[in-house]
Amino acid sequence: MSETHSIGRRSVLSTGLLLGSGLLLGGLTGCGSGSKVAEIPMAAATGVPAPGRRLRIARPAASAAETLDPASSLSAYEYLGAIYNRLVKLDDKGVTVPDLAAEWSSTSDGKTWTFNLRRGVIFHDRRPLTAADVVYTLGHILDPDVGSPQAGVLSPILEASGVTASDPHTVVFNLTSPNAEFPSLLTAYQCYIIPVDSAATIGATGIGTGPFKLSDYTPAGRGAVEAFVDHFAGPPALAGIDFYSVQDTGARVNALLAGQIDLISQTNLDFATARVVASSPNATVARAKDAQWYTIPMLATSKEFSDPLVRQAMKLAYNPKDIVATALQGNGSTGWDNPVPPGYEDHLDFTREYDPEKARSLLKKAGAEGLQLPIYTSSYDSVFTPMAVAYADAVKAAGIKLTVTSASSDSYYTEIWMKKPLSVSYWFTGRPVDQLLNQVFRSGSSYNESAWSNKTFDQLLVSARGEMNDAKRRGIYQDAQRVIIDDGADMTPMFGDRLVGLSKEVVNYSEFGFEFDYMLIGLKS
Amino acid sequence: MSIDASVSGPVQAPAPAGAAVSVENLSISYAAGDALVPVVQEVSFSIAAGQTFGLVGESGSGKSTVARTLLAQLRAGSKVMGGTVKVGAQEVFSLPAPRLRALRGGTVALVAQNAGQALTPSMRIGGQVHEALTSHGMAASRAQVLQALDQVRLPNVKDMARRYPHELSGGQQQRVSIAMAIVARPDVLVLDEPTTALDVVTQAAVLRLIKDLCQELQTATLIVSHDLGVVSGMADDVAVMRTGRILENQPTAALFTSPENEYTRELLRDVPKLRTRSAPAATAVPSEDEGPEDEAATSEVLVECKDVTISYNPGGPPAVDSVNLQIHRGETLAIVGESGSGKSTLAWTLAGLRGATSGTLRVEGGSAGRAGGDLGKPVANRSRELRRMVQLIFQNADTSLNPRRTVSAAIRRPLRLFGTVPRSQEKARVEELLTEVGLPASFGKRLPSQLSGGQRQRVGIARALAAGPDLIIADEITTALDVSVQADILELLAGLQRTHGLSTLFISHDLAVVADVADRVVVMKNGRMVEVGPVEAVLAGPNHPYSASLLASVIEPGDLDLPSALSEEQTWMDDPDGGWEEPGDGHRIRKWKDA
Amino acid sequence: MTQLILRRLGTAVLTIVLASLLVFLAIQALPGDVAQQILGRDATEESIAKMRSELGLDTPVVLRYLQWLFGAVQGDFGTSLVSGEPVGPTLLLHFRNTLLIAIPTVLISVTLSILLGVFAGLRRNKWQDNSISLISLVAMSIPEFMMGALLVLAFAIGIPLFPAVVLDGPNATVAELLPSIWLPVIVLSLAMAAYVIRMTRTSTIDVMTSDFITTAQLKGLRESRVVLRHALPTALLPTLNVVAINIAWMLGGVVVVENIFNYPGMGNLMLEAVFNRDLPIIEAVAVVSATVYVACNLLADLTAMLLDPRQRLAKGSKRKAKATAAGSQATATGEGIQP
Amino acid sequence: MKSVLRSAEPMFIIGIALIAINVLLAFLAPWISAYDPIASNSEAALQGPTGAHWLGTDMYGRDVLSRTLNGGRYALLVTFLATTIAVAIGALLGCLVAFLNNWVDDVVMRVVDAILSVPTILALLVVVAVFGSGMWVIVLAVVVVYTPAVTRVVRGAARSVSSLDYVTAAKARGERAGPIVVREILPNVLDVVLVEYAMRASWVVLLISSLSFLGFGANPPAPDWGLMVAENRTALTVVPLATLGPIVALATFVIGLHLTADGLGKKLGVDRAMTGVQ
Repeated sequence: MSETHSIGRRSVLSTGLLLGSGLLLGGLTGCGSGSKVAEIPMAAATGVPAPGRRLRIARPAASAAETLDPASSLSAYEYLGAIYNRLVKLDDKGVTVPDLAAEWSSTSDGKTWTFNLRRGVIFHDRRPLTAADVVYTLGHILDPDVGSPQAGVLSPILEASGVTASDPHTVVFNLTSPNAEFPSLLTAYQCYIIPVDSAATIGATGIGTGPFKLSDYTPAGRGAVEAFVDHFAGPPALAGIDFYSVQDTGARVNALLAGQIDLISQTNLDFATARVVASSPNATVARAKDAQWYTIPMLATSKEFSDPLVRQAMKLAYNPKDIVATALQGNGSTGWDNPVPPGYEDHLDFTREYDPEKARSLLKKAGAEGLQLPIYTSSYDSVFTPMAVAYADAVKAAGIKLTVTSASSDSYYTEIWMKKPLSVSYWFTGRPVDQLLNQVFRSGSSYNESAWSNKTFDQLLVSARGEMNDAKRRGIYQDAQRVIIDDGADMTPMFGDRLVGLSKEVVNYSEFGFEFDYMLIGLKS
Repeated sequence: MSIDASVSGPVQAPAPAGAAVSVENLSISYAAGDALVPVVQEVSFSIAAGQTFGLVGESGSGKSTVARTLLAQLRAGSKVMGGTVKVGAQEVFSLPAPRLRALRGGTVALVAQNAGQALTPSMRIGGQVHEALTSHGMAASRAQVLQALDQVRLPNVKDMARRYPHELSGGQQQRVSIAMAIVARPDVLVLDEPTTALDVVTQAAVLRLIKDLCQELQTATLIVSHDLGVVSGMADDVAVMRTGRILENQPTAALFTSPENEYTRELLRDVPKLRTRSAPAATAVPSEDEGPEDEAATSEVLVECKDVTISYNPGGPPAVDSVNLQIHRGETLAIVGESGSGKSTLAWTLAGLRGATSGTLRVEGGSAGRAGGDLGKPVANRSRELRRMVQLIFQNADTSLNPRRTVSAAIRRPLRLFGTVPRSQEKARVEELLTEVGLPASFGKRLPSQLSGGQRQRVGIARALAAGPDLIIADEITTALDVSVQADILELLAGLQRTHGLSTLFISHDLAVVADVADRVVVMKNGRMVEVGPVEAVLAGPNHPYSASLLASVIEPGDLDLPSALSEEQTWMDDPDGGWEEPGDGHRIRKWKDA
Repeated sequence: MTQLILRRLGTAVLTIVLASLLVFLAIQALPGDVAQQILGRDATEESIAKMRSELGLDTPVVLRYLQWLFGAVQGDFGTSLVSGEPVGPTLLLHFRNTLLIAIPTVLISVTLSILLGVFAGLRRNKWQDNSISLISLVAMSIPEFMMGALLVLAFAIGIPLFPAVVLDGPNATVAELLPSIWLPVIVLSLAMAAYVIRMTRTSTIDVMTSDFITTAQLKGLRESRVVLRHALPTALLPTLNVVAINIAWMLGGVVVVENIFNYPGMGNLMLEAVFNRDLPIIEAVAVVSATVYVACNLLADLTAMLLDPRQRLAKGSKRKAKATAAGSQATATGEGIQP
Repeated sequence: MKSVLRSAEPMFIIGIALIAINVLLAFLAPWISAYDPIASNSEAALQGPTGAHWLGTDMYGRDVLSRTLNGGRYALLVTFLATTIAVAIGALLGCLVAFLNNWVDDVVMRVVDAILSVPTILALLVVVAVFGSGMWVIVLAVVVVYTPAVTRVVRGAARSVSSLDYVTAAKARGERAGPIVVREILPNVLDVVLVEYAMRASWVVLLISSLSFLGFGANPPAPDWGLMVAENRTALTVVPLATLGPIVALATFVIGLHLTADGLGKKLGVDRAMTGVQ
C-alpha cells in the first residue's frame, strides 16, 4: 500500500516536470534530450512471484468473429497457451519436446508414429485426457469444413482415418508418406488438444488441459482465466489473467503507462515508444529474441524477378548489417537471407558475400542494369517502412533505384502482398524448420510469398522427411537453406526482437513464438 | 444659397425658460478612421410642453441624429463635440446610469420609424407594453396594458395583447410602438419618421392619433421627417436641416408661406402637389397638359389587358383579379394602390417575370414595323423582339444595378443581347445614352457604388432605353429618392418619353407624384381595379370611396392640420351586381355599396 | 405549424433514405473481399468461397439494397458479416456508449459556451472578449488528437486522475464506463465550445445592434433584462443550428477521440467496420448518424420555433421557412462540420 | 485587395502573415531545410534540440525541423487543391440552384443534405478505402464531403442575391441561366465565397491531419504534420518538440486562416456567422 502511494507521488512530480518543461519550456531548456532516455533492457526481470496476483494483458482488438477453437484461423491465440496443451511443443532451439505426450517413436520408415500420453491429465471439466480426445482433435483439424490452416500442412501426409487410439493412453498415426519430422508438425498452435465431441462448443467454452481455466470471454472483447490447480504440472504462479482488447497501439501503451494493465501482447513496440516505456517509472520493456522474421519477397513470377541473376543481384547488393542497424536500431540479428533463425539447432551458419559491384555486373548480364521499381510497404508493422527505406538506400550502390511506396495497412495483405513484384513482409518465428521450409518455400505452397519454385529444393525437403537419422537430416535441411540463400526469391535481411511493454512488477516473462511461459510468469508483491 | 448666412439670425431661437426640451449649439462628429466627420453642427432649438417641433430634411441631413440625442443616444463612434441637450433641467449626456434609465422611456419616449423591426419579435405585445411600465417602477396591471392598447385605438385589445409583433399589420405595429411610448406618460415624445413605412391612408390615421394623444398628454413633441407634408400637418414650429445644420426655423405657417432660405424654397418647389395642381406644375411642359388633343393623338392602343387574373397559389385569392386596361401609345398610365393591391404583380406579368393565370395580355406591333405579341407568356417564351419592346425600371436603384459591373457594362448588356447596334458602335451608343439621361459619358467607367441614388436611377433608365423599347414599366422608381432628386428624375422621364414616343406604365403608391406625371390613372385595391380615368377627372371626382380616402389622406406642405380621422377599415364592398359608373371622358368607377 | 413540422419530418425521412442509399452504393465499390478480410491472411481458398456464399455476396446490388431497406424499416439491420451477431443490438450498445460522452459534452459545452459567447459579444473588443476569442481560436486550431494526447499525458499518466484508455468492452455498464468518460468529454467539449462561442458572440453582437434592442434600451430597461429577455431568444437562433450540427458531428464522427481513448462508442465501431468491410455495420452506423443529424436539425428548428414565433409561420411554404429559419443554418452547416 | 489591406486591422494582417509564412516555408522547404526529411540516422535518434538539430530528432534520427518544414508541403498542397475544387464546384452549384429555385434546387439540396448527414470521417474513410490513399484520392474525398457544405452556404447567400432587382432585370431581358449565374450572381457572392474559402481551408487542414493521424493520409516515411504527431506522440515525454513542432506549424496555419476569414468577413461586410442571410 505504501509502495503504491510513493509511486503515485513520484509520478505526480514527474508530470509536473514533464508538463512544465515539455510544454512550456520545451524549446528553451532542451528537456528530453536523448541522453536521459533509458536504453531498452536486454533481459526480462526474474524473481519470485507473489502468490495470488492477477496479470492484466492488453491485446489488439481482434475480429468479432474470433473463437477459442484452436484449429480455426480466427483463434484468439493469447488465450490458447493458457488454457490448452499440445502433444508436443517446440523449445527455443526449435527442438520438439514433450507436452501432453510423454514420449513418442516411429517405425524405421518414418510412416507410423506412436505417441504415449502423460498419465493423470484432466480437462478443466475434470474429465481425464484419453487417446480418444487426441484422435478427435486431429479429426477436427483435418475436417475440411473447419478450414484449419494446419490442415494444409498435415493433410498431404495424414488422413483422419490414419489416427487411431491403440489404448486409452496411446495414439498411433499412420502417415501416407514417410515424415521424419512429423512430431514437429504437431507443435503448431492449431494442434492444441480439445475434448471429444467439443467442436460445436469449444469456441466459447475453451475447455482444455492448460494451466488456466476460462472464466469469462467475449470475442474481440475482454475475458479472464483462472489458475487451474489440478494442472498436471502443478498450478501456475498467477492466480489469473485478465485480457482486455485495445485497438490503437498508442492507447495500449498509454494504458500500460497509466498502470491500467501489466503487459501488452502481440505488439512490437517501435523503438521510440520502447524507450519511452523503458524510461517510465512503472513500466519497462522485455524482448522476445528474434521473434520477428522480416522478409522482402521478390515475386518470382514477375517479369522483374523471374531471372535468378536479378534475384541474386538484389541480395548481393545489400548488407543485412546496415538494415539491422537502421531499421532495427540494432535490436535483432542479421539474417543473410537464411529464413531459419540463428538460435535454431538446424540453422546453417553461413554469411553470403556482400558485393554491390558484382550485383551491378550481374544485373548488366541479365539486361536489367539500373533496375527501377517500387518497393511496397505499409504501416502494418512499425519496422516495414524503415526496412524498405534502409533496403532501398542500401541497393543504390548497385545502381538499383527503388521507390518506397506505402500502401494502406488494412488492405496490404489482400491487395499488395503476393501481388506486387517487390514488397516487405514478416512472419512470427517459432515454426519447426520442416514446416517453415515447406510452408513458405516449397513450390506451390499457399504461403509461398515469393512464388519461388526450385526442384532441387523441393527434392531436398522430400528426402529430409525420409531421413530418420537426425544428424543427416540436419545436413539436408542445411543444404536446403543454402539453396534458398543462393537462388531463393524471398530475402531475409534480419530477425527482429519483439519489444514487449510490461509493468516493472512482471517477473519471469519469457515468450517463444507467441506463447508465454504461462507457468512461471508472475508479479512481484 | 449661403450656408454661412443661415448660422446666425433667425435660426437660433432663444431658449425660453422652462422649455421642456432645449438643445443648444449641439455639434456631433463621427469618427471615420482617423478623421472626425461632423454630422451635426451648432444646432439649437427648444420645445415647450404641449408644443410640437418638426425637423425636416433629406437623408443624411442629421435630423435623426439630433432627435435621438434627446434620449442621450449616439451612434457608436459618434461623439458630442460641443453644446448641450437638456430635457427639463437635466443635461442628458451627463446623467448617471440609473437616472439615464429613468429618462429613457420615463421622461422621453421614442417612436421609431419601422415598428416591424423596433418591436422584439420573441415577446408578446402585452408584455412589451407591460415592461414599459414596470421598468419605470410603475405598477402595471393587465387592465392598464389593455387600456394603453385601447388608447391607440387598436381593435380587440385582449386578443391583441397576446399576439406577437409579426402577427400585426404595419399600422397596428406602429400603434403598439406608440402605446409603448406613451404608457409611462412621458414629458417628451420623439417621433423619428414615425409613418414612413406606412401606406398613405394608414399614415394619415396614425398621425392623427399621435397628434390627438400629444395634445391630450401635453407632451413636448419632436417629429423628424423627410416629408414636408407630414411635418406641416403635425408641427407648430419647423426647422429645415441640411448637412447637419439648421437652415431656418419658423412657425409652420410662416415657413410654408414665406420660406426664407433658398434651399427651403427649392424643396417646396420640388414637392409634387395634388390639390394645387390646377396651377400647372413647375415641371410641366405645356404640351403635356393639352389633354383632349393628346388623347386623340395617342389613342392608338399599345397594350391591351383583358380579364387578367394572376394567382400565386392555385386556389388562393388572386393577386390580380379580372383586370381590363389599355395603354395607349405615347401615354403615361399610372397604377396607384397600397402595398398588396396587385399593382406590381400586374407590372411584373407585363414584363414577363410571371405568367398570367387567365385572361389575355397583348402588345400591338406597329411603329417600327415590329410585330405584336402575347404578353401573357413568361419571358422565356417571348421572342427577342417582344422582350425588347417592354423594359423595366426598378424601385430601388441600389439593387437594380449589379454592384460588381460598371455602368457601361450594365448599359451595354441589352445592346448586345438585342443587337440594337453593331458591336463596333456599342461604346458610342453607351455614351450617347448616358448623355441622354444627363450623365457625363465618363461615368461609364464607374461602379454603381460610386454614384448617388439619383445617378443610379438615371443609369437604370439608360439601360431600359438601350433596348429601344415601346413600353417602359416604371415600378415605384422615385420612392427611395429625396424630393429634389425625385423631381429631376420625373422630369427626365417625361422628356425622354416625349422625344422617343414611349408609353409608360407608372406604378406608384403616391397620388401626388402620379398626378404630376400621368395622363391616366388606375386605382387598384385588393387586386381589382376600382377606378380608372384621366388624371384630372379622377382628381376632380366623383370617386370610388377607396380613391376618395387615398385623396383625403394626402397631406400637402402648408396643410396646417391633418385629415380628420379616417378609418383604416374598409367601409365599402363591391356591388354584388357588378358594373361600372361612367361619369364620362373615359372615367369609370366600380359600383359599390356601404359595407 | 403542424403542417410545417410534418413537411420537415417528410424531408427528414427522405434525407435518411437517400443517405442510406448513397452509402450503400459507395460501400459496394470497396475493394478487398469481405470474406478474405474476415478470414485473414491464413484463410484457404475454399473457406473464402464458402464464406462468400454464406454472406449472400452474390445477390445483385439493387436487390440487396431493397432487402436491406425492407428489413431496416422493420428495425432489422441484418447481421454483422464479421461476428454474425445481429447489427441492431450491437449498434444500440455502441450508440448508448457514445451518448454517454455526448450528453455531458453537450450540456457542459453548450451552457458554458453560450454564457461565454454572450458575455464576449456584450464586451465586444474589450479584454474579456479578446481573451475569450483568442482561447476559442486556439481551441479550434489544435486538432483533437493532440488535445487528447496531452490530456492523457497530464491527467492519466502524469497525475493518474482518470483512466488513460477504456479497457471495458461495449458491454460495460454505465457505472463501469463513468470514470472513463471525462477526458473524452473535455476534448470534445473544447472542440465544440469553440465554435458555439464564436457563433453566439457574433449573433449577440448582431442582435445587440438591431432596432428592437435599441427600442428596448431606449425604453429604459435594465441591461440584464434587455439581454436576457429581448436579445437572447433571437441571438440564440443561429447558435441552435451550430449546436445541432456539432451534436450530429460528435455522435457520428468522433472517430479520432474514441480511437485515442479506446472508447467503445459508435466512432470506434465505424472505424472497425470500415477496416473489416463489415457492410451492414457501416450501413447501420450511417443510418443512425443520418438520423441523429436530421433529428438534431429538426430539434433545432423546433427550438427556434419556440424561441422565435416568426419561425412558426407555415405560410410562404418551405422556401420562406428555410430562408428564415435556416438562413444561418447555411453557415452553421459549415461552421459545425469539422475534421 | 490593396484597399482591403490598407485599412485592415492588425489581426487580419497577422492572419495573412501566418498563412504567408507557412506557405513560403513549405514552398522553400527543399532548399532551406538542413537535412533530408526522410533520411534516417540511428545514431542520432531521439535527440533534444541541439545546434545541429534545432528541434531535435525523432525516433529514426530524422531532423524534426526539416520534417516540419517539409511536412507542410503535402498538407498545404492538398488543402489548396481540395478547397479550391470544393469551393469552385460548390459556389457554382449553389448559385445555380439558388437562381433556378425549382425542382432542381430541391433535388440537389436533398442530395446535399443526405451527404451532409453522413459523418464526414465515415464518408472520407469510405472514399479512401475505395480508391486507396494517394494524394488525389484525399483531394477527391475532401471534395466529396465538403462540396455539399459549400453549396449550401453559397446557395444561402445566392438566394438573397437572386431576388435582387439586377437579377430580375437580367431575367426580364431574357438572359439564360448560365450568364446570369456567372455575370450577375457569382460576382456578388464572391465575398461570401472568399470567406468560406478561408474557413473551409482551415477545416481541410485539420481534417487531413486527422486522416494522416488515423493512417489514411500521407504515407510514411513522408514528412507530414498529422503523421508526425501520430509517430511521435508516444514519445511526447522524451522528445516533445517532435510532436509540438508540427502541431505549432499546423495550428499557426489554421489560426492564420481563421483570422483571415474574420478579417475578410469584416472587411467585405460578410458577417461570417450569418453568411447566407442578408
